Amino acid sequence: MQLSRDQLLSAYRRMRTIREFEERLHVEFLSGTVPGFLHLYSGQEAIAVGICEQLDDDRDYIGSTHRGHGHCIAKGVDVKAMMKEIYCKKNGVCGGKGGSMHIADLDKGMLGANAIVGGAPPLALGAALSAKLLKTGGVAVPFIGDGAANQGTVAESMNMAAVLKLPMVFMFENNGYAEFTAASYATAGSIEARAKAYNIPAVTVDGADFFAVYEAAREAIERARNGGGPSAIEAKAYRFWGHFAGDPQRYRAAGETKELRENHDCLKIFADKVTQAALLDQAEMNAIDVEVMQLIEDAVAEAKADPQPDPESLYKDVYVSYN
Amino acid sequence: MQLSRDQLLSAYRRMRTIREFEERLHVEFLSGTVPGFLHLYSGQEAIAVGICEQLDDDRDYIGSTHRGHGHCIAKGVDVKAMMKEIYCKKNGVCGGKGGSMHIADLDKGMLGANAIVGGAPPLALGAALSAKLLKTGGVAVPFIGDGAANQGTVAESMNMAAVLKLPMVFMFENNGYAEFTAASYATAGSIEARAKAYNIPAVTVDGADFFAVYEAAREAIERARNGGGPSAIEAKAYRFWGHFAGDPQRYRAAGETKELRENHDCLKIFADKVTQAALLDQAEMNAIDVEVMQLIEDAVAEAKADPQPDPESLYKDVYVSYN
Amino acid sequence: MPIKTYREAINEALRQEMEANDRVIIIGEDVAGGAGGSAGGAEAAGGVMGITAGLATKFGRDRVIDTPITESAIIGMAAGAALTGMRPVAELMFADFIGVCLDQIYNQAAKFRYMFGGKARTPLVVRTMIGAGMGAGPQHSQAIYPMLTMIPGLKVIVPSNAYDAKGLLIQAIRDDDPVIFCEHKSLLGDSCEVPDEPYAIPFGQAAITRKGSDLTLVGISRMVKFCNEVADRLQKDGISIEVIDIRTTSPLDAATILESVKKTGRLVVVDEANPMCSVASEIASIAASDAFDYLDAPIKKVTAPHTPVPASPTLEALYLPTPDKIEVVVRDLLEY
Amino acid sequence: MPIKTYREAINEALRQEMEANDRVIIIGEDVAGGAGGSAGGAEAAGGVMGITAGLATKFGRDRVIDTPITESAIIGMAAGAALTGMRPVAELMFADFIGVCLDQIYNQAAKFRYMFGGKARTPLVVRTMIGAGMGAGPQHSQAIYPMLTMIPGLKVIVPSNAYDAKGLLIQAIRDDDPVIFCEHKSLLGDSCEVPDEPYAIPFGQAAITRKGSDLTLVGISRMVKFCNEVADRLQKDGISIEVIDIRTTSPLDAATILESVKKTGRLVVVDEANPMCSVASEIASIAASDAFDYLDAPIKKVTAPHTPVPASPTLEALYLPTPDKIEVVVRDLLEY
Ligand SMILES: Cc1ncc(C[n+]2csc(CCOP(=O)(O)OP(=O)(O)O)c2C)c(N)n1
Ligand SMILES: Cc1ncc(C[n+]2csc(CCOP(=O)(O)OP(=O)(O)O)c2C)c(N)n1
Ligand SMILES: [Mg+2]
Ligand SMILES: [Mg+2]
Repeated sequence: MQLSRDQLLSAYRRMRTIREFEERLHVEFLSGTVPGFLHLYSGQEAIAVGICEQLDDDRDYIGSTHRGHGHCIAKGVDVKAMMKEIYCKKNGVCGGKGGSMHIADLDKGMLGANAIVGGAPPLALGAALSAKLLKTGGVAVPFIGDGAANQGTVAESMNMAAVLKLPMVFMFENNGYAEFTAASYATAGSIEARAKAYNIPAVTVDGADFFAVYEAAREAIERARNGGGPSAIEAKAYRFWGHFAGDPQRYRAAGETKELRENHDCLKIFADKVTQAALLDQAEMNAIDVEVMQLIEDAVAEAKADPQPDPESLYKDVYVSYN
Repeated sequence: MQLSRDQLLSAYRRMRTIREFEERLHVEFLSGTVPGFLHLYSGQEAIAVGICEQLDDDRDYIGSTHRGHGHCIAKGVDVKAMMKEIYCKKNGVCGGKGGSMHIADLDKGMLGANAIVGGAPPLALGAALSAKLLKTGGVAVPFIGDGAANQGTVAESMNMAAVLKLPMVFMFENNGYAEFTAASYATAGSIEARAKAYNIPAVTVDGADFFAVYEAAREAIERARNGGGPSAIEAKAYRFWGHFAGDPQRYRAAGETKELRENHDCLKIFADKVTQAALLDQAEMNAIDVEVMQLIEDAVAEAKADPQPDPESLYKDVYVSYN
Repeated sequence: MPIKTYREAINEALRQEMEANDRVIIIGEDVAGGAGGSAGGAEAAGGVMGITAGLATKFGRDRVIDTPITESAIIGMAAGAALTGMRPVAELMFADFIGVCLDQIYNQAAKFRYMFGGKARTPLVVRTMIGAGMGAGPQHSQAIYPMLTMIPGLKVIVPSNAYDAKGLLIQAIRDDDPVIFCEHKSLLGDSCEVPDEPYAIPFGQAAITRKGSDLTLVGISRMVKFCNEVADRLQKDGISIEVIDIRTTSPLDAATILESVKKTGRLVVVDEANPMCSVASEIASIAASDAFDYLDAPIKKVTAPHTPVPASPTLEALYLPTPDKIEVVVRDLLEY
Repeated sequence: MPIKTYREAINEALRQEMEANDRVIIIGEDVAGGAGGSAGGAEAAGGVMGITAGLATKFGRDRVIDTPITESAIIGMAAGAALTGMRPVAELMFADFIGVCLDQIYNQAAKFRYMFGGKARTPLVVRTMIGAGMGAGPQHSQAIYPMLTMIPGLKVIVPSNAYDAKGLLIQAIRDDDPVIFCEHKSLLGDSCEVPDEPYAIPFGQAAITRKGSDLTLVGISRMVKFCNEVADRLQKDGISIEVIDIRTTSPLDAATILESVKKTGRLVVVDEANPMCSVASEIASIAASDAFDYLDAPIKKVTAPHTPVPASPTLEALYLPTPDKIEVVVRDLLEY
């Protein structure tokens, strides 16, 4: 696996952008300016970015979850349009009608966050089927939490993908919790074994390690593009915040998130690796940090200033044609 | 595993009763006297009987499928009341409102055939939960086809059973086909492996061998009754008829069912084993055959003679109480 | 003009649209049949009712895709394919199976365009078999269209005859919105004149199948046949019934119904579905709101009772609206 | 009398019925919370909205059962347990999730008794959160009760205030039929007088929350609150509105509505659900059939539009019926 400097910088920028986006949203949410429910991706950036850096805008698709901001950013959705959407404003990427839990951008191959746990994997099957039939060489990647792994749709989708040999990568993000319940309680056996039981090649990687995710994803994507059918990756993930912004996290031991931020921060781990290997230097990354901070600052300001959706838009776009 | 002579005779009688019941229904259906859709269990008798002979009427439950007659008979549902039900007559076990695909007898722990593929396993979870909470020592057994194994409800049920350590035996009947599609095409990987991926102990047995099923079931039931949680059995099964009565079976090679009847007939295999081991003699079994033939003959005659349901029954039993 | 059955008309619509556009594909359980079977994998069924017969042989298994029994994955896959460039026709074998895949229709396909701010197009068709009359019992006989009609973002089609079935299915396949196409299992063998060439019938346009002036009788799917029969019977007594076949429950052609009611002053709606929150109730409520001044009599519904569909054919016959039952209500109302 | 919130009233009903009958159990996602967590597995949530708070601590995890995220298995397990001796109260966190578990309600629990010839009892309660008003967007805000009201075999409960919530939930738990209990998320914090002792409110009995003679205003769930507000406003102008809270959509108390309409001659039904095949349409159709002679004006519905629920709070406010919108329709109709 050889990533160019540009690729490394791009990956770092994406991960940092997600982190800043989410950390800032957390603050904004608690101050009461963001409507709806908000699920933050902080801590899991290396997973979305590790795979999406290898996906194309036009032919590759991802299916996301309620925790979808990171997936969007990783897949290249415009950060300012996203922020406006999360504020449910007129110029949001979905015109304010989707919000955080239903944010989508088909132009970027982002099939939507999904407020229905397990909702997206069947849709990803369809994107993979299109790719296969239209011979685009495209790949479809559904992101699936450890909790979602128990939803029947996920099992159905793995079987269907295996039967039809669809070009897919099932990206499981096992962050140890589904809401306030631990995976050790609710997710029996092993996710990797589940995939393998459908004859789907599967590996488990540390989701805080960008390079581990990248490499597993590379193999899986290659297999998919070459007609080898679906693969699965179980990435161990670390959720820095609670289930939603504002969650008091009574199910977690004191200090757990602190420990995660100290020892499993994908950004720190990335920076350590690339500096130790002399691939990037810290100053370059610091420069990116500054740019990203400004971007997020601007995104929030613009989102706040953006107008509310037009009243008539309530009635629009229910159908392409009304008869 | 030691079965007494009485147990062996009982098992043989049950299997033979199912066979006669189904073969006769096939003839009756083709002659046009039976309403609705009919899915015959011929060839799979050793599976239902191999496990149900070890279940109690009052505390153990089974959840069945569209191919449910054999499960009913094995669980002790009255054969005449069943036949009347399949004819949709007034004195049918469900008053003619269920018919073949929805036949049930809660008094015998039979939670219903199910015309929704994958419909029963979640219900069986509930029976197992009742047994666990009421400490009856009871066990719940959902029967699941190789096609049904792909339904999301089945995966969900295995995970739930494992998480809650429910006293269950998932009895998979892999007869190689779901309607007109082969399991080799539609059911990826292995069913046994799927169960194991949920940490559920699982074995694969020859479903034409009553003794193999019996032994696997014995272990699984014992585990369940002792608080060891769920188990799974994948029984290789042999469907002697088409998917439904009248199916032209164009997906099957000529001679396939003939071969199955010759080499995988659980009744023949049972008779050979018990006579070779001098546990029963053929004459005893022949005597049972005669009795069973008469029983089925009477059941059909009585079913045909039974009156249609009362018109008022259309409106009855929608609710226990109407407000 | 050639006479074709409802089944043949549907098959022809599928074949012609598949010929015209290679993005049209069929997805479902045994829509071909025979996959992996010991007979060698040749097309063995063409659907449980033979409706898609011959299509796999003609277009190949890449375009007529047999699936495992996993309706959520089937509908979701079709929806996802629709979102990304294909025009899939998914088959939900029996409409009752909506219970295991509703989410992919209700929360996903139906809402994409709206949630995504108008960017999505989801040219998805779900063909499904509705209705009683075959002794198939409580879980294989339901008329589920009200449950779908209420969902914004879906179009719901209920053809009552072979001619409409062909034209409406062609429209459904060409349409850019998700469409649920409800085929009545007890109409499959019915036949009428059906042109050989492709034609599309626009949605939201009811058909007046009998002109009349004394009473408006609105029917849905198979019930239209019964309504026509009642109109024909009553005509012999000099009673003039106008029969309206709504053809699509969403969009619903309220204008045609209201116009008729304004003329006749009397409305009876016949619906095979259970009574509560039915399309019959919807139509009645529209007339009670928008044609009130023209009504000379109460609005009556003839529907199935608030019970499941019993397996017994005897009870099933009592369950269903029939020409006789409709006639009684109509005659009563005419005397009001 | 003590004042309690809707949330507290529900919690109290659950607690009291669990105390009275140890077969009453709660099943759902995070109904306790904290299972397997690093904090040691103590109750951590009591439901996402805290409605079941304290129950796991009081009754133990055998009776307040946290499950994986698998709604079909949750509802099916509860239905199966109901069939075999327990009285489960399952929680379907947001009613929108009906899409992933409808089969277990629609084809299974609702039909057992009928299909099984009257032998089954299924004392199942499904508690679920409905409605808009919290900016939760298209997949977490729907008013799904029409979809369930149409299903024979189910009872569907839509409490509009804390007093009713307690009494109707106690009835639901004691009832031997499957009951869907719809809690409106925007009512959770509303409070009123709620007695401490257990009491059951029978199903199928609407409440008249305002007596009046000029017009009948029927409301469902949160809309009752708005209807009351409109009645109170108009009273200041000497207009006398009768407000009916239907409390249960199935069984539906048509008698109370008809009696009122026969008195007032005017009917407006307010329903937060989408318009087509709604409970509003059902009620309108009943009045158009059975109170026709008494009607002095068309029957009007005030509902959400035929669109998904937009995420934007601005649009959501436009989506919902409001006292203002209701008042306009009512005033218009009074001038008819
Ligand atoms: C069908 C459905 N059930 C339940 C929920 C409520 N819910 C939202 S997120 C969530 C937990 C998901 O856990 P996981 O899949 O592990 O993802 P994570 O939140 O950890 O990213 C639940 C239960 C839902 N939105 N949809
Ligand atoms: C939800 C659902 N999907 C599809 C069907 C139609 N159907 C009935 S039986 C069957 C095949 C079942 O195959 P399998 O589980 O292997 O059982 P077998 O028929 O072999 O006993 C199908 C597809 C159904 N009844 N329910
Ligand atoms: Mg998780
Ligand atoms: Mg099979």
